Amino acid sequence: MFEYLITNYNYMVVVFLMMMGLWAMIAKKNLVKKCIGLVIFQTGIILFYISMGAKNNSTIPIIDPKYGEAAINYANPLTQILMLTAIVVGVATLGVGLMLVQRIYKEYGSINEDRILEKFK
Amino acid sequence: MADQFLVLIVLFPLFVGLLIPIIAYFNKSVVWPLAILSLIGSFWAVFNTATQLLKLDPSSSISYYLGNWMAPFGIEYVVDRFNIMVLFAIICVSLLTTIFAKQVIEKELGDNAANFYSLFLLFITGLLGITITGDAFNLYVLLEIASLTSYGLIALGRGRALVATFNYLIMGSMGACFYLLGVGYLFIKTGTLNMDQLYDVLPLLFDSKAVLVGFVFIILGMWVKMAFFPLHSWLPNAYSLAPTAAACLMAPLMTKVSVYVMIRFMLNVFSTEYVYSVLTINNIIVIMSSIAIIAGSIYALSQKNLKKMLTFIIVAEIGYMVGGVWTGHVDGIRGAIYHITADAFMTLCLFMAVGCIVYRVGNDKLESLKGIFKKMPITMICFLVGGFSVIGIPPTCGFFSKWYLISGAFNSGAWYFIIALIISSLINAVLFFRIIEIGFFGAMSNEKPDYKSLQSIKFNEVPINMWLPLVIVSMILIILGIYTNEIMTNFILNIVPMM
Amino acid sequence: MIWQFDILLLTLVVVCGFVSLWIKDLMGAVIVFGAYSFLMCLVWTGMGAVDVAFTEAAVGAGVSTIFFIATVFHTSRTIRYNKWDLSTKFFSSIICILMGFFLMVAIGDFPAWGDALSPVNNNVAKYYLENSMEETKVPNVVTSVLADYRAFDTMFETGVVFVASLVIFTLLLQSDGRKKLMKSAFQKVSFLNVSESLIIRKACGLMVPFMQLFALYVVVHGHYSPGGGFQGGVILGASLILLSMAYDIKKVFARFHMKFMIKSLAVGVLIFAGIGLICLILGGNFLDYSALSKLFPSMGSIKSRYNAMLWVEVGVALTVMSGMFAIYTSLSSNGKFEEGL
Amino acid sequence: MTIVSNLPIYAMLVSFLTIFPIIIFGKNQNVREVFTFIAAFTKLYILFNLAKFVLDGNVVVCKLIQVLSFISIDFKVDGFGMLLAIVASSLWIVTSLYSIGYMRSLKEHAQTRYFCCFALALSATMGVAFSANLLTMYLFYELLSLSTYPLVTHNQDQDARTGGRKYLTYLLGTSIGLVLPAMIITYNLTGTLSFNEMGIFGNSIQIGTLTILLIMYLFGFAKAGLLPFHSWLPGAMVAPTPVSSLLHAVAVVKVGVFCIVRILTQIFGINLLSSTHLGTIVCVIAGLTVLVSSLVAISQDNLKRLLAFSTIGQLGYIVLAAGVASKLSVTGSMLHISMHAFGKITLFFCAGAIYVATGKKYISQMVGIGRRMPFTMVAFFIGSLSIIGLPLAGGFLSKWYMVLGTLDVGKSWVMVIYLISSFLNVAYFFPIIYKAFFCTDNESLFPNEIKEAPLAALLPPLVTASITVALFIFPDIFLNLAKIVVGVN
Repeated sequence: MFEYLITNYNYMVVVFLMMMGLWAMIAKKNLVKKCIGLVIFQTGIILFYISMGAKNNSTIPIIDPKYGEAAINYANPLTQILMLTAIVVGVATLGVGLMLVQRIYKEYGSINEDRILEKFK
Repeated sequence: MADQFLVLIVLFPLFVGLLIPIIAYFNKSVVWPLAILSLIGSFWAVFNTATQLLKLDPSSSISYYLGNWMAPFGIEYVVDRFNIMVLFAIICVSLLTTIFAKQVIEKELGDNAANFYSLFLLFITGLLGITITGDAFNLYVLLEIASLTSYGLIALGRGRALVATFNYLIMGSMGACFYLLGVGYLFIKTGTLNMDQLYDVLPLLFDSKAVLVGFVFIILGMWVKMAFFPLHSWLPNAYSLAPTAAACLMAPLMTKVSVYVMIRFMLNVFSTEYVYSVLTINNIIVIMSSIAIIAGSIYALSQKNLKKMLTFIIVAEIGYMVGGVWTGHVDGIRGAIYHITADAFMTLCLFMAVGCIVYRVGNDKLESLKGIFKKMPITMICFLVGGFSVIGIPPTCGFFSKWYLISGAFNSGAWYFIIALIISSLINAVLFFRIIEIGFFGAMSNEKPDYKSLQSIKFNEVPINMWLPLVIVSMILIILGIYTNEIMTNFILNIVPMM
Repeated sequence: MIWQFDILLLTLVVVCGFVSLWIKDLMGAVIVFGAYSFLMCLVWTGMGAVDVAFTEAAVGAGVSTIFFIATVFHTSRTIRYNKWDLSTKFFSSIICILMGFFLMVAIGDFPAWGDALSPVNNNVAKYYLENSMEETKVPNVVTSVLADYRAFDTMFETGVVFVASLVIFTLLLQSDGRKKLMKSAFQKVSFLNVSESLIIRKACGLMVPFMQLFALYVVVHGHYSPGGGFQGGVILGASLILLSMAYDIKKVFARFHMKFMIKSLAVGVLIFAGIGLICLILGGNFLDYSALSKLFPSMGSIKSRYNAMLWVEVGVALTVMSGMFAIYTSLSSNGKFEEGL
Repeated sequence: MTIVSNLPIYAMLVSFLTIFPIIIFGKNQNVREVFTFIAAFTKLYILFNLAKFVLDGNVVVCKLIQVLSFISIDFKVDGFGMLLAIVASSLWIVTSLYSIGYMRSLKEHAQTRYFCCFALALSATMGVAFSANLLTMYLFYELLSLSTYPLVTHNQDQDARTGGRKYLTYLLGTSIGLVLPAMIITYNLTGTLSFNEMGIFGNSIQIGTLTILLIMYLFGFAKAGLLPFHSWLPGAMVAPTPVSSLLHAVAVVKVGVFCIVRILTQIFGINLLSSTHLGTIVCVIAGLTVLVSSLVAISQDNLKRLLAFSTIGQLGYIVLAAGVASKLSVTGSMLHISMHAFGKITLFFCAGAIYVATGKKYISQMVGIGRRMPFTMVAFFIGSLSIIGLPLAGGFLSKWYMVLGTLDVGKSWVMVIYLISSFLNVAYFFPIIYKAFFCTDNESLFPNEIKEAPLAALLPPLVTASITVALFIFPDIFLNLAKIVVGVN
């Protein structure tokens, strides 16, 4: 059990983070909190990818004659590249989201979903 | 040069999309012709690819290795008979919309027009890329390009568009995240992102739970993106409040491309064996889509606003396609695939016509359509052709997709799906004939016919570059319908493996 | 990887995430969230993903925290209105728990954490590690995969930054109108809003050149060490952000104004895509850098790959720098471009 | 023998293409109507050319385009289709003439649209008549529904709106809701939709499925007006009289029964109907329609509504005869399509002529009108003779064959239906004629000097009435066409 916990701890954290993020995206009424939830969700996924690319007893994926040519000595580069992309995409989405929050505040004077909906009525 | 057409499809709109913000500082008037030129270039590339492809064996595909790195290591572009059809639909829709949109964009957006065109072209780039790519992660990046541009395009709309966009952003990001998560679950078991390689590796892993979760999340992500009921809540507001040009482009394409991705994953990444035999969730999903169809139709019936009504029709149409694919019978899948193209043009036709009406009348409330038949006969006739196609009246293409969908449902015993389809057709008939009635009869509750007021309505059609694309689309609807058999035998027949 | 350390960090990450969602004060939440990102990048460093950690440190802990702060600054800081909506909370909890359960179940099916023999680490990734040196002469495999093997992804990723900046510009312009903006931002220079703190200004004046120098180093040296276009670009952007925070947003605009920003955004992506296009014109596939050796016969195909990657990284850095700065200025000035934070 | 020819397509295109000159010359009434007549006569000429082939025992086929893997838009001209085509196109000429008289004398609006839709409806009718498979038939059936909508709602007032709504609801609702699924199911069961003399259902299909399909088809083609999907027909009486005559005699309802008879004889097949209980189901549904509608007709005071219910009953006859499923009765059923068409159109023309001349719609107001408008009422009398099925009018012949048919297969209870309903027919027609000729008129009803309607409105009923009589004496063309299909000599 303990073994299982250790070997899978970060996957569980991933799931927790994603649950948290998703919950915030759906249930939170404050738009900024929704954005935070979105980012938490995204970092959860990034953590997931990075975790699957980690190797025991390995170093960073920069080929160094000191460690030799064997692939087993280096962490997985592919997942890292994918996640670099995901981070940049995430921050771009966040920027657009926050900009929308600001404009919504400007037009409706609130960043609370319920209150904005009330103003429509 | 000859073998570069695959990448040129994407490059034309990409480059012009990037150049437009720079060019607009010098000369704004060249932006529109430039955008059209780039799309014509892209169309030319698609056309050439298609001619190359049609010379080959029906089940073969053309691959293109970006950066000349072989498939699993680099990113691969693949064109086969499935996505060439979707590519055609995308490029035709975007070309026609761009021609159509000139006045509308100038009227609605003013100073922002140049940036709008840039986003517009990048959105098209994203969709073309999604369709053509053979790499699961590349698809995610392009999906995000398409999504971000669509947030921008929608937020430029009127009224509550901002709030609608924010909702769309949250839901859309959620969908993209689900997709990425699903790809991650596949990736952890297979170590590859290339769709062809996934197809080869996955059969060994069919009993893996991780693969199941991966599959479910990819499908779920696409459901969010395509607004499958009950995940549709973002769509109606977003599309009805968006600027006309953006709605004309997005409503036909975004959801259809998501459906395409779903079908692609079901058929070409997971196999039909996995989807229909290993998993036994067909019936549940067909029931869900039946509910989606009926719910979408009923919502559409309760709308008083033309654009909003159309958006709910889209929700119902999504149910058609999802249900059709999941019936698990060859006919249903074929119908769904055919319906991707058909529905893209149907939706385009309707949205364009509404765009014309809004351009002339000023709003899109149902009661402002009084006597519109006399005022804008060309627009209304095209609108009706689109409407007939949605209802499913031959020889428009909507009839033939319905034919295949019902056949598929019948053969797989999904009678509830047949009933849902029929009910939705009937409701659509009511919807469109309500509009015919309003447009034909003028006054709403006048006891005596007021012929004078009818005669005083003047012919007031939109400019030619608006109605001509509309006429072309409505012709396409009929032509597609008439040539159903050709499309089926040349394209769709070979995509769907016999089961 | 030291598992005790990892577990500690991960637990802290979860706690931070939870706290940032729980606190009512938005500014506090945002600050805690910055800490969350920072801890997260420590976790990733621990797993050997230095490039990602680098980016996250710059993007997550740095720039996006500033974005959040700018937004909170321009909207409202406290959550005043809070209706207890039980059904939504209940419903969403059920959805989340279902999803969590579903995901948890599949965890048992994963290869163990850190298993060097898992499919992920062997299939394609192994090829990159073993052949990158030979095929590109770039020791940092992340860079070679990013800028060459999967360069097409990276190009569109840069495109995403472009699109996001463009969207933000366009939308904020829509609310104010271009004319008013130009006047207020570039003609009426008012000194009233200039920040007062001399210490900060001087410190920034000292720091910024070094930051930019470091950023350039990160961009150029990405072939050999962690870093590259993204990280360097973000740091460059951050230096500009720092400058505009210490002084005034107008001061930065005077040197680096909006027209230029949009252009450099586009130019960055165009450099990337243009290099690809040149390859295509020279007879290779799109982004097949080895075709460039036809243009410069002195370079072999490998050397030309190596050099092309450098230029591509410069393009990325340009776009990311302008992108980050553009988003910051738009957000911090609420679209008016008059005063920052 | 099978002849491949494009003539059927030309016959369709003639009226379709007329739309364009009609729109172009919309402002100039005379030129516009000249084009209508040119098209009508050309069409009739083409049809007679085709009829030569058909009467020699040939089948003319042509294929337009393959739309689904085993189904194409196909045309086949056999005796039955020819019969409908000739009836419709010859009556088009008469109706056009009548329309001119009616529309111009009442100064109706939007006449261009009216003539356009009329031509389109005729094209659709030809399409139905010549279709070689169910899909083609369905296509033109829908086209007909849509193209007649502007005609039904021609007045564009509240009544027209209600009537039009009812019209489309019933016709489109049933065709989409019942025919479309039935057709797809049929295709999936049999793999074909082409009409075949032997029927297309093999022995392998369960009788329960067939029963459901049969009922879906019967009610799906709501143009045939079988109970309970009949009420659009009286509702559509808001249309101008030439349109009503088009609906009732020429195109719409005839297409409905044509479709049903086609399906009964060539999808199900006579053998299948007579050997199973399917035929009985048809007889029961149609028989009920006949009796109920005749009873309702007796209580009507509005002449046009009375004629509408009478039409429902007569359509019931046609379906009933097909359901009896003997060769003679099917011949009778086909023959009745043409006989009833000429008879009923005469009646409608008369009703319209009365309306044009006097403005009267109700039977109770027509006391003594026979003396004022003798020609019209004589025509009316001949028309009603034909409907009742008395000698000297064409209707007698078709009823004769129908009754013979029932005796042939021993379904004598069906004959009882015929007899009762014929009595009912007498009961609702003869009082009108009695009132018109033999009652002394009330001066207050006709304050002004009433004369016959204008010539353009008077001539058509006389022509059709004389054709009705002529058909009794020389029924060869229609009888031969019907016999060729069924194979009776």
